[in-house]
Amino acid sequence: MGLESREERVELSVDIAGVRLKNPVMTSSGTFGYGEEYSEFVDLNRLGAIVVKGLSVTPKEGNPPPRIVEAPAGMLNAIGLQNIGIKAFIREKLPFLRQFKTHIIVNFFGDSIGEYVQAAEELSNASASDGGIHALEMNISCPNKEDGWIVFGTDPKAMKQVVTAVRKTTNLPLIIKLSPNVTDIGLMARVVEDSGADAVSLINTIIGMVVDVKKRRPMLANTTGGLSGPAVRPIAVRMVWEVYRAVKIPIIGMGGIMTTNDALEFLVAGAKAVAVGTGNFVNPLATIEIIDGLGRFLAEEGIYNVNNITGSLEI
Amino acid sequence: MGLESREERVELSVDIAGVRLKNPVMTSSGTFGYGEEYSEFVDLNRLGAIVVKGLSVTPKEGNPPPRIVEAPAGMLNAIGLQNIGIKAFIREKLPFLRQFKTHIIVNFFGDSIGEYVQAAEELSNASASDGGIHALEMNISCPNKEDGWIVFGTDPKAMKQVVTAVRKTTNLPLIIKLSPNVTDIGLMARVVEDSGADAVSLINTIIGMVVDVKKRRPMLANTTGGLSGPAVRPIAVRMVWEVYRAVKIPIIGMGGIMTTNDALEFLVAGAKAVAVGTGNFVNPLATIEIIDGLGRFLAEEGIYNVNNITGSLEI
Amino acid sequence: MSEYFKAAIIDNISLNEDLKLLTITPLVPTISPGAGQFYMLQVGNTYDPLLKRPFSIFRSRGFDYGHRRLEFLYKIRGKGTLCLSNLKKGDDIYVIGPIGNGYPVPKEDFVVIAGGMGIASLYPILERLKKRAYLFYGARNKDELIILDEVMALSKEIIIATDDGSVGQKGVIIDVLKSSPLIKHNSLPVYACGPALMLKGLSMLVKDAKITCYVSLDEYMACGVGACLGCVVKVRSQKTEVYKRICKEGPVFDLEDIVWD
Amino acid sequence: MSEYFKAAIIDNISLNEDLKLLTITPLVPTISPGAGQFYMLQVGNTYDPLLKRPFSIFRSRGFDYGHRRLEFLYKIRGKGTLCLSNLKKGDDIYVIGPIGNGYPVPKEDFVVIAGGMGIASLYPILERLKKRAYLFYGARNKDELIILDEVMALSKEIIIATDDGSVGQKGVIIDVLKSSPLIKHNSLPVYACGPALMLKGLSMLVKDAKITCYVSLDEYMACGVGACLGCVVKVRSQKTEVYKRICKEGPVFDLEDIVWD
Ligand SMILES: Cc1cc2nc3c(=O)[nH]c(=O)nc-3n(C[C@H](O)[C@H](O)[C@H](O)COP(=O)(O)OP(=O)(O)OC[C@H]3O[C@@H](n4cnc5c(N)ncnc54)[C@H](O)[C@@H]3O)c2cc1C
Ligand SMILES: Cc1cc2nc3c(=O)[nH]c(=O)nc-3n(C[C@H](O)[C@H](O)[C@H](O)COP(=O)(O)OP(=O)(O)OC[C@H]3O[C@@H](n4cnc5c(N)ncnc54)[C@H](O)[C@@H]3O)c2cc1C
Ligand SMILES: Cc1cc2nc3c(=O)[nH]c(=O)nc-3n(C[C@H](O)[C@H](O)[C@H](O)COP(=O)(O)O)c2cc1C
Ligand SMILES: Cc1cc2nc3c(=O)[nH]c(=O)nc-3n(C[C@H](O)[C@H](O)[C@H](O)COP(=O)(O)O)c2cc1C
Ligand code: FES
Ligand code: FES
Repeated sequence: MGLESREERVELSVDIAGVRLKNPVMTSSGTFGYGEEYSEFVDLNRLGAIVVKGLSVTPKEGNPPPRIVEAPAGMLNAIGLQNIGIKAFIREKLPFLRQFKTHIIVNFFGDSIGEYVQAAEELSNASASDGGIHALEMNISCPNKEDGWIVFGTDPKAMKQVVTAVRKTTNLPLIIKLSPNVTDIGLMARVVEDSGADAVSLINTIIGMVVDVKKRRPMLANTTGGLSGPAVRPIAVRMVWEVYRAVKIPIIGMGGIMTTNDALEFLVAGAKAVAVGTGNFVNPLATIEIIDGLGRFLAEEGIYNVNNITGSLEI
Repeated sequence: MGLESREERVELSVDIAGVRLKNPVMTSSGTFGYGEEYSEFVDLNRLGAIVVKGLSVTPKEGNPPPRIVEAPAGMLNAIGLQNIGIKAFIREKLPFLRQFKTHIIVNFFGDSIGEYVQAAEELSNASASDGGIHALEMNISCPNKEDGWIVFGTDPKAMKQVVTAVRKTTNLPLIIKLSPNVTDIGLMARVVEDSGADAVSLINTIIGMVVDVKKRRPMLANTTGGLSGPAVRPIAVRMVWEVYRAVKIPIIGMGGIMTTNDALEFLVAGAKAVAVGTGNFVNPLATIEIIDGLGRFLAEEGIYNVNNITGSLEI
Repeated sequence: MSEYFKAAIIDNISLNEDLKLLTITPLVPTISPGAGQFYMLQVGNTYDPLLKRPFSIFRSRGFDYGHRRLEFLYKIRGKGTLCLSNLKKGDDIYVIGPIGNGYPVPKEDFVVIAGGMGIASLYPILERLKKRAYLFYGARNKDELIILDEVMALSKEIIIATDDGSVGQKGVIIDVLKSSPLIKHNSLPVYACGPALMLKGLSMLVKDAKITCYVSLDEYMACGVGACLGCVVKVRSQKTEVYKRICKEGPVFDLEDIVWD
Repeated sequence: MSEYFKAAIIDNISLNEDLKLLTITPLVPTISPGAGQFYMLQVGNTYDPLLKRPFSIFRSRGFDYGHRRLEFLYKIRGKGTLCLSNLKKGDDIYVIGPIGNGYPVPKEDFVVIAGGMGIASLYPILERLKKRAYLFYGARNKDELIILDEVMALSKEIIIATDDGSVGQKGVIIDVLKSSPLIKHNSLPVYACGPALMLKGLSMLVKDAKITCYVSLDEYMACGVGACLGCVVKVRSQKTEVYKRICKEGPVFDLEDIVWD
């Protein structure tokens, strides 16, 4: 049997939190806008899922520029979670996304437990009445302004509270996006699992800073920003592997994925699906090339179901 | 006045933990062997200090190969702290190092509080009798095998215990090398300061993993390794800045320093001195070029004392 | 509409020490760019530099008869442009474009204000309406006025200023503008591209005048397609102030709307 | 002794699809390399790839009369060698070397076992003692036997094996060796360089024979100067087993001492 016909036999679909994705490759939040922006280049129907830019109940203006700066094999961003707000998203962006045969995962955040809950509620209601939202991804790398600005995602207690509260609010599949800025990511994943999450995604960006030494000022108006891109990949892969050994819920792996080989590193380390973030900027067709590449790789290796490669790392 | 004569006026010497270094540029532990290895290329007399490869009371064999693998703009290592042991170091390596007009900082570690204390004791005794050791740098990124293999450097309590114990043992200036694999590096630095350390150095490597997807095995025999090089620099600079705002003791900054500009990022963010690690591999003359470059930069900027640039970041 | 495509480098020649002219030909049929639009160019084959860099279309040729060529005029500034400058004839390069709104094409006489490399972005309108532009061209020195002869031939009048006075008046172009009747007494539309400082200066200058100024802005870009929200500028819009994406809603804005910090 | 120096690329020519010959000339006076020594070559100008890569000296010329040239034969494998292959005539390159102990020069007849690119490392001894070597040369296919004519002219006898049988015997060179009287009944010193699998095979083969085998080992290297302890191999030394640095105590080891895992 030729490689091509073997490729066709490869089963790429995966089940994440009860949602059956046609393949394990999705876009990561904040790097693919609301889907529209890349629709000129990318056939959205081919994607496993689209994760939209993080949304909050009220629109957010975001940080002043400069918001991005390049770093070795990576970039820092301090967008400041600029977004049009959940209502405008539902009204203006969701109808466009509904046209495509892919799954829509809505990333959301808040700056207090109340706001998280309200966001989840509004999204669940919209989904219940008109459909089009297949899962929620909760970004917990935000500070709780009601409780000393402690970042939810770096404090197990705060995390338990907010995840539990949101879990009670929504019946939609709930993915929690973990922050890598922690000592023990496995512990964080366990807390999230115990609080009722259906899946975890990781990693969010790693906090970094670049200094303009002549001006003696940070390059980003926000002082610090989140590092992403190939530079963080070894850290992200390690964290996925730690989380894989810590929890049973499925993992969506991300951090510096640019090629099929990179995606496979995450799958082998324990991810069930992967997301491409910064990679979209470098190569708008990265997701499509990875989907094709996974099929080819699995056929070559005689592994006919992508689920069989998840966690296949031998140590 | 011409630039050259202004360069001569620039004061590059800095005081770290009571040791007066002729300039703020040192080599980082594990990347410069015992000094000998690079003495063919580098005039050791010009360095602010040499930090030698981490030593333990008993020699360590280290990990099986492969021990290193490249990553985007960085590398991972899992040397496994191979070293000849403190006694052999004092006998065989220290006499060579004593010939040079630079300061010798001895990096050491243990796998229990007792071992840390014994190492510090042996090094202090050697220093007291024959000199040649100007400061100790304590690597706390090691697990405590007597207490559940918890890594000293990621647990505030374990860290306090081990630093306090070592502090009691030695009168040598004591630098604690912080692990970046923590949620709050500022907190860690405060614990170390409160436990009597004279200075902190950061960052040690960030734990990462690279997977050989065809073999479904980690590239490193040790599974995970420490990421270093330019890829980690934004993270390291951010951490130095956090520590600078958290403690009063001097900071030695490192992580991905390759050029004068990189070194300046750390100084501006709050470091009093810097260390070059992976950069030595890429350019054996990196340290020398940075020393020269710092003089030039400061002269151009009309800052005649390097201490005045430490922490000069305006936000 | 913009496309993502592969192109081959036809030429990447040095005009002087740090200015180069890059000519590429798309390897697939592509649409032709409008004046003031730009492209995101991949500058190397590794992850360092990682991101594409934005460059204004300087000249496009042959889109009507199929021998498409895109020309970019660029200055070597940092890592990305240095890497770009190392690409050679025959090398492949991935490109996104044409991007952005571009300049509205003037109908009659107009004023052009170019600072340094800003000339690259403005060249297409000079070419489109030959001999209708009053060109104010500022640069650091003679060497930076690389395509002086060409733009002279395309302009109705040209006024030059260099920082060192090596050509034209000594000083910045905004100071020259101050005393020009074209700004004081006229109402010709203005097209400007150059350093932020120049644009800010222009904004002060025309504050009370009734002149429409189209300015093309510069900001770090990651995606170039509106997805990352990285490249924003604050503009007034229906009485509130909002961040707009330079790559999507720009790069050309009405100077009046811009909120300078 | 080794040095850190800048060199200029004289040539970087393709011998076939993935094999190239790099010729560089040091821009400062440098010492001449010994057979089996190697150099760490910078493969690019950015941080990706980051580390230098080790390459055996294949040929060195002109060290006696000042027109120094160093030649390297290399195969494009991954990112680093791909980047190296993009360097062009005239480009500068930073180099550390010569590094390592090298082969002890044989005094009379000797056996050489080369697997693939291993030939590059062994070429200098073939050249030094012309027509004294029994060369066993294994490669994947005909194309990989790039410098066959040259090494044929330098050897006393040559036996070839290719994986696909396109030249010489079909199979791996170790299988050919098995039936050779040179290994079975002789005691000529053996010099070998090639994939780990080949060296392990050799070690099995000569286990009970009284033959001295000098083998050159391969491992990822970061510093190349003995500082990082990255490139180790386990060897027997005074009854214990220790890790030795391939870049410093090697790359050539006595096969007998190596502890295979
Ligand atoms: C829409 C648009 C069109 C452009 N057209 C052209 C053109 O036609 N010709 C040309 O030479 N350049 C043009 N530029 C600028 C060009 O994109 C930058 O010079 C380039 O990205 C610098 O990359 P680098 O890696 O070499 O520099 P870096 O190392 O990133 O930076 C070097 C220096 O340039 C400054 N800089 C870098 N990028 C920008 C930016 N986008 N805005 C402001 N300052 C910056 C940095 O602050 C730094 O001082 C354009 C920019 C935009 C946004
Ligand atoms: C002392 C010494 C001398 C050498 N001499 C030559 C020579 O003359 N000609 C030549 O072509 N090559 C030689 N090599 C091997 C050469 O250094 C590697 O091929 C090169 O470093 C690969 O870099 P890369 O980034 O292209 O490959 P990578 O992307 O790093 O790896 C590509 C593939 O090659 C393998 N690989 C890479 N480096 C090594 C290594 N050091 N040991 C074993 N496997 C490796 C990897 O496992 C992978 O499968 C020598 C190596 C050493 C240690
Ligand atoms: C410009 C930018 C914006 C981002 N915005 C968000 C966001 O709104 N919500 C979120 O959870 N993650 C956000 N992220 C994080 C990414 O989704 C992803 O987790 C991270 O970048 C690591 O993946 P990568 O290296 O492939 O980019 C953003 C990342 C980038 C680069
Ligand atoms: C090969 C290698 C070995 C190292 N060994 C040690 C060590 O023994 N003790 C220690 O405290 N740090 C060790 N480090 C960490 C470095 O000293 C340094 O903190 C880290 O690499 C970050 O700096 P860099 O990016 O400049 O390399 C080692 C790093 C490398 C790359
Ligand atoms: S560069 Fe990404 S939105 Fe403009
Ligand atoms: S490569 Fe560093 S010790 Fe050999």
